[in-house]
Amino acid sequence: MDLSYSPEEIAFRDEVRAFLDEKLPKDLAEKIRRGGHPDKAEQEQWHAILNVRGWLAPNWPREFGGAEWNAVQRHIFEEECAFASAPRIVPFGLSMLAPVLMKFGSKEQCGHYLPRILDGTDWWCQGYSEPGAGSDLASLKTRAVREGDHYIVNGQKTWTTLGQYADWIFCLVRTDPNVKQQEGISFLLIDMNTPGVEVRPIILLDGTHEVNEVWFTDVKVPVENLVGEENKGWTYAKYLLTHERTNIAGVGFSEAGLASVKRMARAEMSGGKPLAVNPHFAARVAKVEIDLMAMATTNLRIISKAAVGQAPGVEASMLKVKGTIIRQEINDLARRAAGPYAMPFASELVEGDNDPIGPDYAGPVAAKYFNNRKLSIFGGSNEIQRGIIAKVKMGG
Amino acid sequence: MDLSYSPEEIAFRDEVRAFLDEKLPKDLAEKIRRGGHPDKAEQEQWHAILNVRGWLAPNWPREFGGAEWNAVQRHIFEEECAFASAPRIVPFGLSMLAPVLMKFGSKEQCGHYLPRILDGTDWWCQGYSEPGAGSDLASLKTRAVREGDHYIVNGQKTWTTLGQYADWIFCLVRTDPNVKQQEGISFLLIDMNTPGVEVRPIILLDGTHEVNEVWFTDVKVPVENLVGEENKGWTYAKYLLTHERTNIAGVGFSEAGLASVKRMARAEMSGGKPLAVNPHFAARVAKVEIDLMAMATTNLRIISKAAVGQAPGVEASMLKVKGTIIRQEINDLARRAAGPYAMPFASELVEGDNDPIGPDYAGPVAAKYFNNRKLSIFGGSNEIQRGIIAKVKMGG
Amino acid sequence: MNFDLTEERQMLQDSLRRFLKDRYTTDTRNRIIDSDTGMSDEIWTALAELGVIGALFAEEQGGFGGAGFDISTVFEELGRAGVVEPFLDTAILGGGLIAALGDDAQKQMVEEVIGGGLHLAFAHGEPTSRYDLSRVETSAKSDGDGIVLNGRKAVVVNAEAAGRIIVSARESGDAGDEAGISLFLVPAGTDGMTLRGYPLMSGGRAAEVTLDEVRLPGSARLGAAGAAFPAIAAQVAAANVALAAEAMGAMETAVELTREYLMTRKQFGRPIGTFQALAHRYSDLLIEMEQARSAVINAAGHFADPARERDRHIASARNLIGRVGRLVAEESIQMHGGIAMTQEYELAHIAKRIVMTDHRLGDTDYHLERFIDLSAA
Amino acid sequence: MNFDLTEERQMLQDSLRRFLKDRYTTDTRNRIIDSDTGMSDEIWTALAELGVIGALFAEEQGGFGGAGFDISTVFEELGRAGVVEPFLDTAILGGGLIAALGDDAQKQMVEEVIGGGLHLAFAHGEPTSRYDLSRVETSAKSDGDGIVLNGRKAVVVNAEAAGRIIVSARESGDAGDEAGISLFLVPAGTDGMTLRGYPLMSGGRAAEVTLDEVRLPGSARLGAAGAAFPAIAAQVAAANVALAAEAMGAMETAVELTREYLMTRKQFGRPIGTFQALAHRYSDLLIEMEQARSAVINAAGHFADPARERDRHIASARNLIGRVGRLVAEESIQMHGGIAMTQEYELAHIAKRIVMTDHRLGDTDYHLERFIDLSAA
Repeated sequence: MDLSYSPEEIAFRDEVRAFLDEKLPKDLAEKIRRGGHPDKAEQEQWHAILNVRGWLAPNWPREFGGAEWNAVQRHIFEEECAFASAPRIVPFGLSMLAPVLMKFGSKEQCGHYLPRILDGTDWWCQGYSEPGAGSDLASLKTRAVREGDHYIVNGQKTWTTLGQYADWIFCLVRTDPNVKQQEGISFLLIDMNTPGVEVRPIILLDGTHEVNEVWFTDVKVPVENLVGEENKGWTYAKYLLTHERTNIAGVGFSEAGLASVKRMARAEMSGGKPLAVNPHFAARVAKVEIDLMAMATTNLRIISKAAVGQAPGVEASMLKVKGTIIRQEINDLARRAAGPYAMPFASELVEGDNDPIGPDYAGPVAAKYFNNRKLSIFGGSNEIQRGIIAKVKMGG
Repeated sequence: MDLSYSPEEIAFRDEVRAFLDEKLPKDLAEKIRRGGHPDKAEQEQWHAILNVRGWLAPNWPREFGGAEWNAVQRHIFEEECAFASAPRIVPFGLSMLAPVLMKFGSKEQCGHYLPRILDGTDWWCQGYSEPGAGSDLASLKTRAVREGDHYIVNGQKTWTTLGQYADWIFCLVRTDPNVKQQEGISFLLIDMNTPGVEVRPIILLDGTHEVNEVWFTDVKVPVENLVGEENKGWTYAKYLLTHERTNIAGVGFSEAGLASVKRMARAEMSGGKPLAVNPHFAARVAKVEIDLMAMATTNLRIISKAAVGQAPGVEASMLKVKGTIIRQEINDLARRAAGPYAMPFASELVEGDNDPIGPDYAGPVAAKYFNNRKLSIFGGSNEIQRGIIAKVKMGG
Repeated sequence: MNFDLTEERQMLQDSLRRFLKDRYTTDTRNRIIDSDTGMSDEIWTALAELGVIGALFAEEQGGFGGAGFDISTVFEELGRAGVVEPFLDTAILGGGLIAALGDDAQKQMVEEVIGGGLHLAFAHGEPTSRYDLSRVETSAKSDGDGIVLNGRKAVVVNAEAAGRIIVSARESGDAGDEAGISLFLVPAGTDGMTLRGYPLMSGGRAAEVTLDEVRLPGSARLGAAGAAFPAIAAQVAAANVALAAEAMGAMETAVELTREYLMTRKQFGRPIGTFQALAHRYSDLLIEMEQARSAVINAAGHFADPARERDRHIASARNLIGRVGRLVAEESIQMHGGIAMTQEYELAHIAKRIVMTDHRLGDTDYHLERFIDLSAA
Repeated sequence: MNFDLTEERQMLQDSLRRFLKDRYTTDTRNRIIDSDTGMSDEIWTALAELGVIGALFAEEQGGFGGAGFDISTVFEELGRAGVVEPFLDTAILGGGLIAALGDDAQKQMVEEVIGGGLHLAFAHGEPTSRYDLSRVETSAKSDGDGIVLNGRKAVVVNAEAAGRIIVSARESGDAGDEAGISLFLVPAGTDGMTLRGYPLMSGGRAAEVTLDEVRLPGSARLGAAGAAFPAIAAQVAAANVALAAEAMGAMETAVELTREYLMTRKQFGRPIGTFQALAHRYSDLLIEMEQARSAVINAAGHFADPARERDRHIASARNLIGRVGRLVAEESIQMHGGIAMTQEYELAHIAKRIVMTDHRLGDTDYHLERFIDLSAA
């Protein structure tokens, strides 16, 4: 047993830190630190900076322009990015579509799409969820009917994150309605500029626009946009779900969030003393810090297995559940810490250049608390994860 | 809305208090207060004292020698008894069998058994649960086969509380194995002195002997010991379960227990100060006190409905769940409060006259914590109660 | 012992519930939230006519209620419908303080409030006072016959709409002393008082109020100099009964929406409410709702008790409501899934009302500490 | 970064697990608990031969381990099997203190301990000291060349079996001071020392130890006068690693018993583990078990750090293990139902081991406070 990083890993971490220190735009980091969301241009700027360094695609093989890092390196990179308040890398093209293309796509598809993902030509979004499907993903209804060298697509996707920015969408569509649910699904790439594709915003409860409905009305999609074989889409979707869950635990986000809570608690006064020394608040902070210290080690244990090639299975579900519980608890602590100044609805102020109302840390905390309720819902709800864990572990 | 007792109710409470003050044996109360269990003689002594006063059967009609109290009076009595550390009334004959006999039994059965319950001639126990049945009560296997004017009973009951003291047992037995589970069950009264009845102790995890297995091997039971009709036993059992759940919330026990925790916390020193002012311990106590204050009002709300004749339905299940959670939490607090002196295994010391090890309050707390895990398991587990609540309340 | 509402309160509850169900739909309410003023004058007037404000004042104050159960009855219904109009600020806090401390001339305003014609705001909290009621640094200095106020007030709900803002200021003592605090009626637009308004996370509006050499006549003072604290504590107690009841009403809606959703939404071919894990968690919500209801009853029922006992029950209720409220809001969202995350769905607003209650007049931990202090022998 | 056990520790773990599975059955263990001495000499000797005690001491102390992961590896297995024999008291506390402070003559005893031939006990806690390590009121007064002890020691585990009892006593300072505390080796049967023995709730035995004018030669002192506290703190840290690991091992057994029960026990015609509510709660236990395992790894892995950092990780682990332990014990019993309430079922003992750990060397709240104090900048 050895809980510390190897000299090589420490050198890598220092390299990442130096890079972030030099290349991450200060104003962008400050915006993220204050709870803001990067706009499209800012997001693309950051992707471009990473791409120049060859770090935009940590998990891609070098032959495609990736960094080919192992799990420990990826973890170090993600943790340092979280601490530096870097924008998240938008994962849809880079971490979700790309691995599917590399594994199941044609040589032509890889040659065409992968470079455009890296250089930012194409912004991708994901078309999995449908209204009425929820956690029962395979019950999807969007139909694709082959007509000559095209599919005609009709239906509706929902919860499409950042679909308003996207050039392309990868979709699960039903190509055979007469077989068992999972067996009639195909994996299709659709140009968002095709006539009949419509994006409608969904405003979330904190007032943000980050997800969308995407409607398809007689959308013509060339058959060469099919990935792999027709009616095998479910296999590809599952591959994506099980093999590309990086940063599931969100340790870096939690650590950065907890550090922020502690700063707030030192600044806030309660009964004439800093909130940080209020025993009830201190107990809440301590408990979540203790939970996080343990989870960080669990995460490293799983990562160090992954680094030597053991794919995380049910452990990923465990990290998802505990990781979201901890992140949401930290969001709750931030909300509490802000006191009455959590009340202003400040999202437009955070985005713009207005002076904050109250202390600058207070503005985004309530919005973030509400927004991050999604963590335990989207991406396979915690209920689904618990079901998976029980099924696998009870064996029988 | 009026949260206070009426003048009549206050007068009744004072009457109960005066009675307990005068008639409850001091040494017995002290034993109970210190966590001891009354032995058979002590239990019978207390029953006799109550019977002289006409208060042994609070829910019986006056014609059978009961007090015929309404729900509020019963609640007041139970609460005062808990505060005074009176032994619990053993419920099997008085609150469980008796109502079934009054409702479904013959005139002869009522005339014979009820007076003997009141005067202590017969100590009853309950033969419902069987090994392997658990919460699925109706799957019982104990068989009663009619042969002439007798039933021949074979099988096994378990979790029979205080069966080691009992003269009689009322049992659910299967009289028709060829119909649906619930339809072949009968309600039978069995003399424990009949040949073939064997009582085997079950020692619980805290070392106490309060439950037993009862084995039946070719036990001859006269047919006149059948209550009501053959194969209708499930109806009678359900009547018992739904109509005789008094003191489900255990408010009095919780209030007495919490008062005891507070006394302990004032006496225990932690870091040079009373544990009572330690903010973390104080927070635990305050939370459970707040929960208890609310539950006490919920309890009174339901009782005041019951007092005007509205039978509590699903509310009883709610009280059961919350009541046991609160009682168990108080048991946990008592264990914590005692510190290292919770460690001695002191049950024989509590029972006897030995000096306690450490403060006298510390002896029973760990045993009680473990023993009272039963609260959420026996008498319809909290899982069963949650299922009932959801089923009833979701309507549909 | 009697847990039934009086006939009058039952009627008020019924008519209020009916009115809000018909007129205060999700769409209407969301349009109100998006409006410039963050409230609807039409709704305000209609509710005033229904007697909502009058029910919050005692007969001798010109109303027909004012008891704990009047407050809880009204606010439970306001909470159930997710009403964002500032009854708490104009009536309970503003009107209540004038009724408690005002002279005859000042008390005229209570009548206006009851009629729905006057809005008030209570500018008490300051940028660093958090939930501490006695931490007042805003100063009031006598200057001849007049008074000069200087200071800053934080998150003053309904300040922009208020015809009068009731400002607390210190005439003597140190920040943290209960003695020395006075209240002043400051008309909207008074020189030296500036408002920076903004919308609130759960609807309605507030403002940062800056007082820079604000000159007032001596007659602007409410009650005796430096002696306002007991009245502030009493009206804050009333406001806490209201907040507890309002959150409880909102929680009822959350649980009812969850019930409907669990019964109608199907996954894997059956209503999701038939999945045992969700069914049991739903049961836990119902159990805790009974706790919440009882906590509000206790707070309302002990409202007329001596201050210490009153405040102990109120702290108890706000702590319990805070804990159960968070559970109900989070579990309701979780059991709904994504739909509950969308602004247009009723639960989104209701959940925000429940959770953001925790930021007014003391959060869950603050009230736990209060309870511990007030319970100490 | 490497989370694999070394080959030596893996072998120790394997042989220990195999031995205990074969030889330390529920029946055997329950007979041991019911015996007069509350332990088995045969098991003790066999485990000493397997190297269980030697693994707890460093090479320079005569053992072949002594690192955090040695302690955690051994105690996880002892916990898994619910072992009641007092390795914590004889080896970690007793032997550890002698190894840390003893002179050459005294250190001879460590060899005896490692060989399994000597029992020790650490008489430190007092009737009102609770978990406070520095609150020592027992006094040690010099009398010529000798020392006289007076005082009372509470819940001294393994006192009756111990050939030597290590008694802490104050030579200077006030109760609560870290400075001024010394340790003395008191042979069993010394005049003036009386033991009142009793069994413990979770197995094994302890005693109340009264010291009434106990006269010792100066050579009975371990280390320098009044300077024992750092060594006490270090051995208590080791004991806390052991307790955390032991509880974690016991929790593994509880969860595994629960898994087996959920899969085999049928109700309403199907294994109860297929009921979703129980399945989800079982999943939560597994998730928390990973947390518990990581907490033990952190405590063991930081055992050689400077005292403050060491103790912060240890407090963290004991707090987490306390919380998760209670959850695991209570949920395992609840999911089993009545069977888990019976003394003869393995889980009954295992649950008691888990919960009662909370009463040794600091409970969950004590360690939370320690963590807060040690985390403060």
